[in-house]
Amino acid sequence: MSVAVRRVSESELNQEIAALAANPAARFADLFGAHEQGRVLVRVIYALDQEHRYLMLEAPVTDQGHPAISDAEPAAYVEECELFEQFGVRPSGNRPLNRVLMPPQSENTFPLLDGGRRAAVPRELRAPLHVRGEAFEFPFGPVRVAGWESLYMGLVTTGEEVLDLYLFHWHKHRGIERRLRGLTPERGLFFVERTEGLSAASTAWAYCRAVEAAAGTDVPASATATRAVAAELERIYNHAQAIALLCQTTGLSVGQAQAEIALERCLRLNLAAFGHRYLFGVVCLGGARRAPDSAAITSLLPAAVTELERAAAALLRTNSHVDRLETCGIVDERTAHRLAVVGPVARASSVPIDCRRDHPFAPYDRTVVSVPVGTAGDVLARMEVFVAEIRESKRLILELFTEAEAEVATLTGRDGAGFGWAESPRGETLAFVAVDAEGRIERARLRPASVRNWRAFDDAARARNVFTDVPIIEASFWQTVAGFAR
Amino acid sequence: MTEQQQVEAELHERAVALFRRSLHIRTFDSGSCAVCESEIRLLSSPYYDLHRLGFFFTPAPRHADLLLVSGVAVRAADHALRKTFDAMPEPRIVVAVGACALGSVFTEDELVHGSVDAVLPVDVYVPGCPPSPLALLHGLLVAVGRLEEKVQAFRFDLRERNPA
Amino acid sequence: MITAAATALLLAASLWLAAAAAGGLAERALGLRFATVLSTLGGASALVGGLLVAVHGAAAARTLGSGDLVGAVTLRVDPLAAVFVALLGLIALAIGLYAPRYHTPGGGTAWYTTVYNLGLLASLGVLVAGNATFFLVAWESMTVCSYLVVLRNHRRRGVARAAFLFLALGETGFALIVAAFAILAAHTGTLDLGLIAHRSSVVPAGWRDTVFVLALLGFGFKAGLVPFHIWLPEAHPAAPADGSAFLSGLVIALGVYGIALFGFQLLPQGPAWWGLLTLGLGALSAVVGVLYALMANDLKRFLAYSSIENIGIIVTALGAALVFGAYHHRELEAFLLIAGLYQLVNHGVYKTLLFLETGVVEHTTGTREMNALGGLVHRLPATAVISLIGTLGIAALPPLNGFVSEWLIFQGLFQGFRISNHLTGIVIVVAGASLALTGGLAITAFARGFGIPFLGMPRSRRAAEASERGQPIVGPGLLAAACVALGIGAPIVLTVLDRVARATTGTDIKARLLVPNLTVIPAHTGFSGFSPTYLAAYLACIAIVPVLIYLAGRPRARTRTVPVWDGGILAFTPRMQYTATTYANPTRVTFDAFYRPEFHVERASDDPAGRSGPVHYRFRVMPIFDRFLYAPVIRAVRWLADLIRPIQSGDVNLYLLYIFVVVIVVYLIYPF
Amino acid sequence: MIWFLRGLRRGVVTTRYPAHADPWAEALPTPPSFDPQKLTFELAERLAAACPAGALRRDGPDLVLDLAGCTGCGRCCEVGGEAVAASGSFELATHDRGSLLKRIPIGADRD
Repeated sequence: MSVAVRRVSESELNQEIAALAANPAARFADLFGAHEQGRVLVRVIYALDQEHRYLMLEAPVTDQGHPAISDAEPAAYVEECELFEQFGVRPSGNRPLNRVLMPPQSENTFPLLDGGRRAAVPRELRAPLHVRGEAFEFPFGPVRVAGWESLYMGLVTTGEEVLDLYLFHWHKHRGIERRLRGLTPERGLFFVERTEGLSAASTAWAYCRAVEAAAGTDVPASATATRAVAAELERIYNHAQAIALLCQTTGLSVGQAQAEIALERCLRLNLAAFGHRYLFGVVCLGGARRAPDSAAITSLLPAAVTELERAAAALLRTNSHVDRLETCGIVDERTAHRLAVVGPVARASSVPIDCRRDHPFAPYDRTVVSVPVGTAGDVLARMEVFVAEIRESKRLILELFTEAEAEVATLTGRDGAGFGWAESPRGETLAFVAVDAEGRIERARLRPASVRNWRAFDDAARARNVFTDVPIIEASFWQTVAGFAR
Repeated sequence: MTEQQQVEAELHERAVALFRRSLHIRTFDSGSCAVCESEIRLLSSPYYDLHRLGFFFTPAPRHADLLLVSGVAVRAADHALRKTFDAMPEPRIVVAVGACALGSVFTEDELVHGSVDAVLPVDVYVPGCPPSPLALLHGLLVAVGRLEEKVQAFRFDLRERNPA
Repeated sequence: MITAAATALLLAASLWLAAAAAGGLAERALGLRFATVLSTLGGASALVGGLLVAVHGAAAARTLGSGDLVGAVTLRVDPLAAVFVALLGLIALAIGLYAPRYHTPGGGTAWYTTVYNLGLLASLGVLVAGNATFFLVAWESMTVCSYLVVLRNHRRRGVARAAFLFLALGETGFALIVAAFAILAAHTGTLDLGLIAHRSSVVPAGWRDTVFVLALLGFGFKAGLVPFHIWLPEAHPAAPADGSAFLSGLVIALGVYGIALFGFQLLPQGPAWWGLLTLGLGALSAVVGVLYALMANDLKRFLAYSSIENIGIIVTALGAALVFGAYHHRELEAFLLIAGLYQLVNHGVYKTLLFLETGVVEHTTGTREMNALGGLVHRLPATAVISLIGTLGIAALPPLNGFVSEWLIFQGLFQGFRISNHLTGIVIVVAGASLALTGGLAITAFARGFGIPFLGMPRSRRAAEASERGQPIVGPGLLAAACVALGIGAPIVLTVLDRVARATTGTDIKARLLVPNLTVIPAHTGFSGFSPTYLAAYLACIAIVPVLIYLAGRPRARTRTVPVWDGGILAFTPRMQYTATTYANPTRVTFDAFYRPEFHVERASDDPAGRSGPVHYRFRVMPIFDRFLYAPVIRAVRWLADLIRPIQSGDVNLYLLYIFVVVIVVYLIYPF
Repeated sequence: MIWFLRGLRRGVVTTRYPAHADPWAEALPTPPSFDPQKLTFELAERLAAACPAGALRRDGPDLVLDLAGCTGCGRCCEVGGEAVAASGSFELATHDRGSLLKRIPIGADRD
């Protein structure tokens, strides 16, 4: 558990960021705000993967605007916009901002995190999202394919090639971080699980680790094993889902059916092992509420994974499928670094980051996690990473489930701030929780992997792709809008 | 109920009876956590195969008879939800799916309505977090009148036999 | 009848002359109105005169002055020229009705009115010229007047250059035409066109070939055949709307007249390769014209390229007629001549219409750029309806005029297999196939040319605020009526054109062309046939069916009007519509090798900080003819000019010396 | 690769619901059922406090269960001992929002 917190002044923040941005070993992880004695405190988190630690910079900022972090660190742009929408502070130098969580209907004022309202913003300070010249914007969504999340894609196109892409996630912004304020951490967990339901276990894990870190509580080893089993089961079913969606988008119905059979078997395995198809309610503060059903795991897991692997292997031998995936939606290594993407998206682009290995925590510190890496950065590379990770997750589950128990440690000291992380199916998920003296949440920050990875989606979608490639790329990213818009 | 309303209600009932054989579903995600969407997608998987019951998903609300709404009814999505509903031909059925859509997870605030009722007239409620595909199938069959509701008779008394 | 016709034509000429003189009054509104009324009446007389001659089907000639080699002026109108005269009249009539509302009275307009009416007069002169000298004088006057017409807005950027380009290419063509006439005159010993036609058989074969090629190229410059077409897309946007209409409806048609004059009258019975050469140039022009039309975003440029395409189709038909004539398929020769002339008349009508309506669009919105227009059907309803009729006509959709004539041309070209020489037959059928490609692309091009400006949402503020009040409607409306009449009344048109063809080629195919009562038109006995008249009636009948279904279904269903389904977005914006560029994107991708486009994309999200913002996308088609054909020629001419510049010293004595030397040389050569 | 044969070879997996019940569904999380006789007011308060979704509340003499809010997490079963157990019923769809509110009399069997 190594997080170094460093407090800097507003002017020092700029230099620190510039140094970190120039350092190839430092990876931008998060940027968010908090209230502190009537001021706004900006926190910037960097992951120093090779040194196995996180670095958190804290800088109080004035109302005049904080240093424009995205100047040095482009990946921070979305968080900078979010900071403005939550706290009303904006980068200095009148850098234009996009709307990321608040809809344009809310015009110039919108509710801030503390319930106050932001004064009107001059129009020119908004980054305009529109098309000039001879291309046009093909509106797609928010109501899209049946069973897909609401998301608006403005495909800027010449009629065929995708030149650029505007994503609007605000249709789903539920204000979970607002809602968590003033709740007890236990009650908060209920909303945290529903932030990004498809990674409920890992998001809850990161959140619980943050609360536990704040309280200084140690979690029993058997409970961490249970959490890990749940998180790995989650990874398997999510990757199965991504493979099924890849088949749906390439139009391979039988492949889709086979992957869905495997997916359903994984979900039933979850149900049999933990009593919930999507693993809600497994992770709780201080430990794990349910122990995995060993019989279910030994009998159902190998069969389900074998079924999935067989389907995936057949898909990778099918030319009509592979041809659609190859060289489609490329995220090159430079972009992956520049936008600080995480998870399978990063790993398929030769960025071998995985916080189970780079920032080891129980129970992963007891075992060696192998991290599959692809080099092409295209959809095919991502699918291959999925398949390899399914295999690795199965191995981890079989290694860990025997020691998994439902044990819960009582949380002792209640106030304080803590930072937690976990590897969700979509990549590193982070949580920061500050609890006040009354044991209520003062500020909870959730940063699911989707927040980082959607950022690279438009880059991937516009690199030599046409319209019909966009759903394929979306399936291969397999991010959720819920996670971004939380 | 005025005579006019009565006539309309009868017409609606007769029309809904037509849906027994075949019906097209448009889904709408109004702020779900993506799990309800996942269960809805699985309805068309081989395990549940809702096509065998005469249900089909359609991307166009113009062809849809039933609107399946999941999620908490985020205010920012009102416009889209209303538009989708308006685009559907009458008669139409609205099914709210999942605890969020029923208004029990998130209370009303500046960003969310709390429940889909606040935006659309909901015909059928399907509880569950998430409602499993079987619960969804049950909800759809109740919506078109092919299955009886069970929950009204069920009193959640341990001493009674489970009606199932 | 001929006397009546001659009187009508004389009246037309006088009225135009008067209109030119009255042009000076156009500094005021009343004067402008007076001049245009004269011009309109002149148009009506010319229309009547031309029709009378065409219907009569025989030439009328009159010589003025003495029979000297140069001094005599012979006026003659044969039925072939009469078709062009009638077209000239109709166009002048429509423009005359249009002009007073289009132009604002003032000094520039006064000059313009004078020049334009002189241009009409000169055009009439070309058509009624009975001898080479008068023809050339009229031709040159017509060129100069057209040049001045293009120069109307000379202060605008690019106008002077465009006008100069027109003049330069026109004069180059003129030099070739002069050469052609000079060779003919030298070998036949006369300048009288009738006599030249009689005596042309005495011209040696090699010289005949030279004359034909010179004439084809020379008139090709004026007709806008590829690769001599580059003045059209420059001059049309520069000229005022009615000037463009005059250029496109008439001036380039005169180029076709020149080709027909040489091919059918002055040098009859040429070898087959003349026809094949003509055919090839025509087919090339048609395909290249329509391909560039699809990429043009300026409405007038677009129409200019479409003119190149149409002239290509007409010239293809004439070329095929020459080929069939050379192989002694007299009936097919006459048939294709009829079809080509039909297409020519149609093109004159709908292209004039479209140019005039483009003028309305430009006046009301301030732009011709398609990507700045949109939604005009709600704001300019009459203009939209008239433009739609013209568009349907030019896109060759039944039952309008363009369909009839293009269908006839296809029918004729597919008779290529009747030619004994298989290679020639194949060439003709290939030309037919390329015209089919042209037709398909033309439909796309005009769906775009009408749809982008008139349908959808306005793409600019000016387009949203456009109003039709005070805009000319009658002139274009008359042409729209002509489009319908020329389509539905095809049997009558064909009867008249048959007389023209009989007078020109000596073959009468009326009996085969029109089956009595049924008005069905077979291209060749037993091949195929149809009736535009019945088709129109039939279309009108089936158009009622959906209305009936709607009315029958209405009482039972309650109607609820909701917006178009848009995926639940907040609001459609004009930037969510296909632009003119993207509409043509599939064609651009297919013919990438021909277009060689250059792209330019700017993204704010490429900014190092990764902020999202507007995307700017531009794209340009490489002008391959300008770059690979004209640029080297211009370089060569410049080099040559530099070389001979020392001769032009500016010293008067030196110039006197030059004249002296020339006189000596002439006297030395003359005795031989 | 013939996906057609591959699909056929996999066989039929489709559930026979609603004609026949699906055995695996028994494990699904479901709302709780209560034994009114074993419920006390104190237990009812504890149950209401334990419910993370706020689907349980005491209303006078009754314990009110809002099926719409119940996520089937099972915390009430942990707290309630013998008085509470999963109902096993997932077929809860209804036209009437009101019928999702269930009143369970506390303590006595008043029916």
